[in-house]
Amino acid sequence: MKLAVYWTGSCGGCDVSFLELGMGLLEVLSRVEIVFWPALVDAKRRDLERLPARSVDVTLVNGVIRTAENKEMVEILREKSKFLGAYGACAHLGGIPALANQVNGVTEIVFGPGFRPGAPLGEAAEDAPPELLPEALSLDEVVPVDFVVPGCPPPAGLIARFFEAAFAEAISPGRIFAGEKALCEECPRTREDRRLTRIVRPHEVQPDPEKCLLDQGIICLGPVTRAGCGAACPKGGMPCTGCLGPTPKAGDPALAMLSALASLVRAGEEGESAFPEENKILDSLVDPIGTLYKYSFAKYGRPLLKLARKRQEVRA
Amino acid sequence: MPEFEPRIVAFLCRWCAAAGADLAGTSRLQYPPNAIPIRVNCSGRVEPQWVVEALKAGADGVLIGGCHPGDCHYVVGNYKTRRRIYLLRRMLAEMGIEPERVRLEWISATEGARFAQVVSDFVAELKRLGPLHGNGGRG
Amino acid sequence: MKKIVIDPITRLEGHGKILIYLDEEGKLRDAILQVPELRGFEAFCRGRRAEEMPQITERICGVCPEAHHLASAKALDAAFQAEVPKPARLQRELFYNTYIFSDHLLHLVFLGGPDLLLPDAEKAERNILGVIKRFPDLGRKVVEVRAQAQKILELIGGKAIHPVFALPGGVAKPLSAEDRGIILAASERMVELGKTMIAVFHEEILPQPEFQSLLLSEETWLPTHYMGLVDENLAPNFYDGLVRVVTAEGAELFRLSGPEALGKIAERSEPWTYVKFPYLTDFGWQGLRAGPDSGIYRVGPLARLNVAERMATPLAQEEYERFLDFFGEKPVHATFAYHWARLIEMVQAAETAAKLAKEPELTGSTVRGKLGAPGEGVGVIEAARGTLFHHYKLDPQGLVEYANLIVATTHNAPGIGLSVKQMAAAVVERGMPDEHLLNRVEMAFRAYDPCLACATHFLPGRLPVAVEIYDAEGKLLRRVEG
Amino acid sequence: MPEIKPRIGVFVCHCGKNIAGTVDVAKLAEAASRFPGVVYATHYEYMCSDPGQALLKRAIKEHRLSGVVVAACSPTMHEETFRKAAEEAGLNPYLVEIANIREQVSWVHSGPKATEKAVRVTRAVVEKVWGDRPLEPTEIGVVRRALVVGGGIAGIQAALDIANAGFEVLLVERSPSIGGHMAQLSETFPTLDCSQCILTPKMVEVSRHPKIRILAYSELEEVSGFVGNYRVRIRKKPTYVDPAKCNLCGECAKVCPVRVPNEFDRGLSLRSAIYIPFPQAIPSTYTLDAENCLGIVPLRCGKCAEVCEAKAIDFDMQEEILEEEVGAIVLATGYELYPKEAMAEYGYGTVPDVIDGLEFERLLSASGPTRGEIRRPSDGKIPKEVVFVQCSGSRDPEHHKPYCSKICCMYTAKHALLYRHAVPAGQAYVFYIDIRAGGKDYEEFVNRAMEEERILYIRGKVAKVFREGEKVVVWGVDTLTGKRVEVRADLVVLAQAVVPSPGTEELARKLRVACGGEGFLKEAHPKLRPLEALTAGIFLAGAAQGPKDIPESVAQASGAAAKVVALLSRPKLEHPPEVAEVDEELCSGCGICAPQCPYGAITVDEVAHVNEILCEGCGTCVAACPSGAMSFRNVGDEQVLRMVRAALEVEGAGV
Repeated sequence: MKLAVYWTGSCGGCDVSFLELGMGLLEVLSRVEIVFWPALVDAKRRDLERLPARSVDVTLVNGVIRTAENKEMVEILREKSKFLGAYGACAHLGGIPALANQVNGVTEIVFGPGFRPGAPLGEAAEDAPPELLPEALSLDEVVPVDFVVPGCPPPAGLIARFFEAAFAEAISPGRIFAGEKALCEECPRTREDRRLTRIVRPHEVQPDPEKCLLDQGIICLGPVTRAGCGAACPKGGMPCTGCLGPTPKAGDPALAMLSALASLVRAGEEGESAFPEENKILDSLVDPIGTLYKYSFAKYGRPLLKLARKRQEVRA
Repeated sequence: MPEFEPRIVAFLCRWCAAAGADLAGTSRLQYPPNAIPIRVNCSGRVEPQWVVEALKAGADGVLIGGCHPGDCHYVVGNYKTRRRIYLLRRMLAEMGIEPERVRLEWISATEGARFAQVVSDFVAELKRLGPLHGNGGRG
Repeated sequence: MKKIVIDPITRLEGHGKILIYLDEEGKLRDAILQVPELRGFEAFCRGRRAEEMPQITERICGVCPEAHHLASAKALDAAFQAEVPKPARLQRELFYNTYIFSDHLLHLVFLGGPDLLLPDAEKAERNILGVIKRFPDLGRKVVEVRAQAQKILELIGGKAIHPVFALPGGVAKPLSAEDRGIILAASERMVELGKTMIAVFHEEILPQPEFQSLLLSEETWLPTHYMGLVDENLAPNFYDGLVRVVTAEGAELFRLSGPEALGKIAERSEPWTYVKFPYLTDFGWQGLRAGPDSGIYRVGPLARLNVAERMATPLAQEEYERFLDFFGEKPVHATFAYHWARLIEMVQAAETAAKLAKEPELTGSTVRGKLGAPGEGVGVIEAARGTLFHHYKLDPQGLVEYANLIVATTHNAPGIGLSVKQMAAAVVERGMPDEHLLNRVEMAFRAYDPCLACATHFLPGRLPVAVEIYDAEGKLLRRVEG
Repeated sequence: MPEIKPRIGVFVCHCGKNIAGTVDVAKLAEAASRFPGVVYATHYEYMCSDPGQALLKRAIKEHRLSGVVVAACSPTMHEETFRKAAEEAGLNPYLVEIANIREQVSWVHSGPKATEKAVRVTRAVVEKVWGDRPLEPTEIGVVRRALVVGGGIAGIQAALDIANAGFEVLLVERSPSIGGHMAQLSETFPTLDCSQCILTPKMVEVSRHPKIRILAYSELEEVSGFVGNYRVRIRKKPTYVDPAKCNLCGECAKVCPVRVPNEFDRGLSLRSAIYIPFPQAIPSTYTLDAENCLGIVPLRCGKCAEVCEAKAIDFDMQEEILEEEVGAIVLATGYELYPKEAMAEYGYGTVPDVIDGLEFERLLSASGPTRGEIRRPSDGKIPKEVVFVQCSGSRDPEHHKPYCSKICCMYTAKHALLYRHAVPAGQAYVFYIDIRAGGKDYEEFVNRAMEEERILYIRGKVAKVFREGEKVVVWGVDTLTGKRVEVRADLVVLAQAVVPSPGTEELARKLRVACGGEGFLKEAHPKLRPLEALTAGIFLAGAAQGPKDIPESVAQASGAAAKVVALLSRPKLEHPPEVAEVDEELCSGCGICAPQCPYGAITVDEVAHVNEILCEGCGTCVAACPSGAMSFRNVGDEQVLRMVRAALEVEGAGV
């Protein structure tokens, strides 16, 4: 199987994640021909461009689409590949770097007003570093994506699941290599009192090791996030923050969870007299965007943000 | 350019707000035609995603009509909605969208006049805010 | 005129592009390393929940997330004026030394290693697969032990890559006795592998004339200052200590706490790259060049061994002495000595981990310190690639108001650029460069194990930034002070 | 949505000029004919008329319509009409929807904008029908028996009404006899007829009724199931006396060496361990109370058995657990009086001659401990001066109960009058906050009392009651004159607040029925559904739901009974199919849905389950479900979003 792996705006964790296969990696490496994988083998953009169209069986792209160059590269890869998949939360949903979409003009903030990337002194303009795109995008906003291996980074179990399917040439289009059910399915914590009488932050309490974190007032995105990691974070004493992405029918995971959380606040003891108390609890959910859209802002939050931007322009 | 006519989607509880709207009809109260009503069993059925989808799909504002506190036909549905909309409005504000564009109103079956008033006020407010879609609210 | 482009630079974490400019006679006019990536972490860290920072900032780099995770936690400890209870501190240190081991191992075998173990292999062979082909037993052992090291990271961190356990004032949960059992066994395997790697190094790598020339040749000798954390005995400490800087001549310039040291660094930026160039304010910006009077300094394994007077553990100390004997100078300016230094550190990390795994209080149940009101804090730590600073200001709600990060590869950016240029010059000397020789240029580069993912999180901090914008003729249009 | 291309028909009603006068119906029909999924669109003068419905049916057949939208008046008017018509034409009624273009368009708007809105509204409803699936109402059988919990007047009335309608009734009573508090009363206001005299015949009727089975000395253990199909476990304590054999000779009680306070007389008299609560008790038999008996195993005494000629006493009698199935449950567990302990400031519990209303009833009762003579507990003297204190523990949010106990004004007036009859020379004082005498002939009754010159009504609160020698001193303030008042009385009668009978909350938990803040059983809707609990098939009667007097309790009991009868008479329970449903392939069992449901319709194990009979279809759980595993039949998210987009589409206007 001819395999290509490429990173766009990435942290490299996705590339390292393959090593989590342990001995399994050797098995995998023995069965694939790596035609392009900057993190692992010496093959340059030129080598890639030389390849005939659709000559790569499977390409995995990790990272957010952040620069014009990212866009060019994935377009080339799309053309060269039979199957192209989003690998990891950034390519799948935009990931954490896509929270930058909340900020206008990143380079300007970085290097000061008036900064434009340019070529080295006296050299050709083409040698300038690539322009940033106005927004950080998930892979499927730029090229058609055949499948997804989700996670930040993808857990070994899911990577293995993917390679099995790939070797069996059984990658069904649109498949997401993770559970169809929510994380709670595989979470060992026990759920009893399904209502929020308070919202607390992980550093403010040391949660009971047995009980559901949500029941203890800690915002956990498990109920809206796909299973597949074995509930690693809840087992580690920390809430799920949604890196495997929303369950098939959840829609916008942030809004779905927002609805669930608001519904749970003091459920069962409502009444007009309880409104102020309810609001206080809801107000203690700080940074709703960073909390609920942590990985999915590019894919789900962006359309609304676009409207907001337009509004700002109109008003300006 | 003609005056901006805001577009509104109105999710109405069948037991109160929708009945109130009917009463406004039987009482022949005139109010602006900007709101397209969608009847639901209970305001508790309304999902934040519906509201956001409506805004994305071209609405300049979304109205949710539910029963007065204590009068919910299903006892507590309107309380859940109140909290969802409260939190949603905070989220919209953080995104830079005026929370005033999403309105939750208690309208009983007997409040035909109030229904007409609510719609008129909302239309006026949205005209003040201007189009959400920067193009006369069309698209 | 002619231009050579190497794009992308492979086998390093993140993006890089090397541009080599030749004049009409084909002599080197200039060679630059360009970093074409930018994500802008400090921008969107603003407004986030403080306790999320260890998890957000670690996404800067998936190779050294542990470093960002804990540097961030340390910054938060300071920002909340929190005492970290002993069991929590032990968890963090054990976790951290395991990471240093695992990360160095990754580089020695998977990323930079192929250069050393297969110096003359063909392009297609010059990678981990080639290494495994040539050294099957070692390959397997490495994969095995690394898996066990990752298991330690997972048991303590919740996840091996992008851990979730560190919180202001402590860690998420106590460590169980059975977990300690697993960790103890694994850490001993790590020490063994350390010994094996030393043997391999002395049998397979060091004797190669090719490598000797790389170690000792002019073109890889770069005299700069060095920075690193040291403990009270002036031995390298990865998790904690004082920031020590020694000059190119080997004199101590300063030994300061994180916040104080931060005040001694300024950053310079150029329009042709998304990485900034830090320098020591004591010397000021003397242009992109090395030398005792330049402000440019280096960090990372070699730097740490140069600022240290001894290693913290026996096996490492032994090898450290052999290392110094070989070069007969200190500081060691040979860029390729980074590899050797990495090996020595890897052994110290393994030995330290094995020691910590035996600490009785490791499984203690008090893992959260009392938190004060949120304020400002600096956290400094030695990432595998060098000194890493996290600096936050929090608002009263405990949301991030301001965040600035100076990461290892950023400190090294000037050094890397210079090494690349040196090597390019040498390569060009020997006539038209072919793939093989070009790889030499990259090798210079990879010696630093640069993590450009790390380097490209950029946003300005309090540190002064100077940007110069030139027109086509190279006339300075304007200068912006950030 | 559905794979097969829909064939939707749109029928625009003119409603005479009501719609056509404002909305351009021809244009609307024409625009509708171009909507995606629409194969037929027309307009007609009166769709609801017979020819209109005929037109609808014909079109359904001719055009093989898979869905129908009638653009007309409010669905509350004719949705049923058109759904029936469609059904007759062979189209599933749940594929018919109304677009309300009269009340919400033509009557409230004018000009072309009205037509545009009508188009958008209709367009949206077409999208809904596109997504609609054919549905069948859920059906389930009914167990034709009822359980009544509580044998007071409310329970008795409910049991009789249900039984007389021909349904079996289980009547469960905690104490050895039915009758409840009413059996303890002397006379009843405002008519002053004897309580026993009107109650006893009913009690007898119950005992004789072939359809009623009395389970006295029994308690409800456990309840499972749901409306029409409840399973109940009832624990029947042993009485050690066989009612069939017992001839009420009473010899056993005479020889019994034990003496304990008599509950029926509120402790104003003593009884033996084997006893009959009161002569007219039903079931009419003695009961051996094992707690106070010297001992059954091993037998310590056995005197009663020796003297019992009927051989009715059986020491080997065992506790029974009965498993029964019922279709409906009536809760009539009644009230109790606010306990002594809570009223220290009035000396209640410490001063023997401070008693509550029910104790005074027993003193008044001809069958009571004093044979109807009013003698005070401490020394049996006839009290010359009696103080009655109203609102004792009621209407006092700071210290006691915030609510009005409702019956006290009336029974206090009754007490004062009856006292005056019994003790012509006596003087009665009544402390009151104000008089609440809403009810037929009530005001007149209270006035009678107030006009009595030897009944002194003092408007004000009592501050303190304490003993001084033989007297009970009452300090109070007359708020009309502002003067402090001191009465040196012989007896003080407190009109104690009415509270739910002990164990009400526990029972409510077993039945998944809500209790209000003060522990009274909560009705489904304070105005519209006062006779039912939120849990379907469970009904409320009497003071368990809130303070009530006899006529109100009886009225509510009959009302609840009528509802039970209506429920049990249905051949099958039909439940509208538009309810929530779970996609078990997607549900992770996170359980966020369950607490959203006020009807307890959702249970969660590995996945959530919705009981279609209990679900009332509000959809709150659907909106709360984060994973999207919970959905709502014919109001799916995708459906609604399509409606929204269609309603907003520019071309949607078509004008």
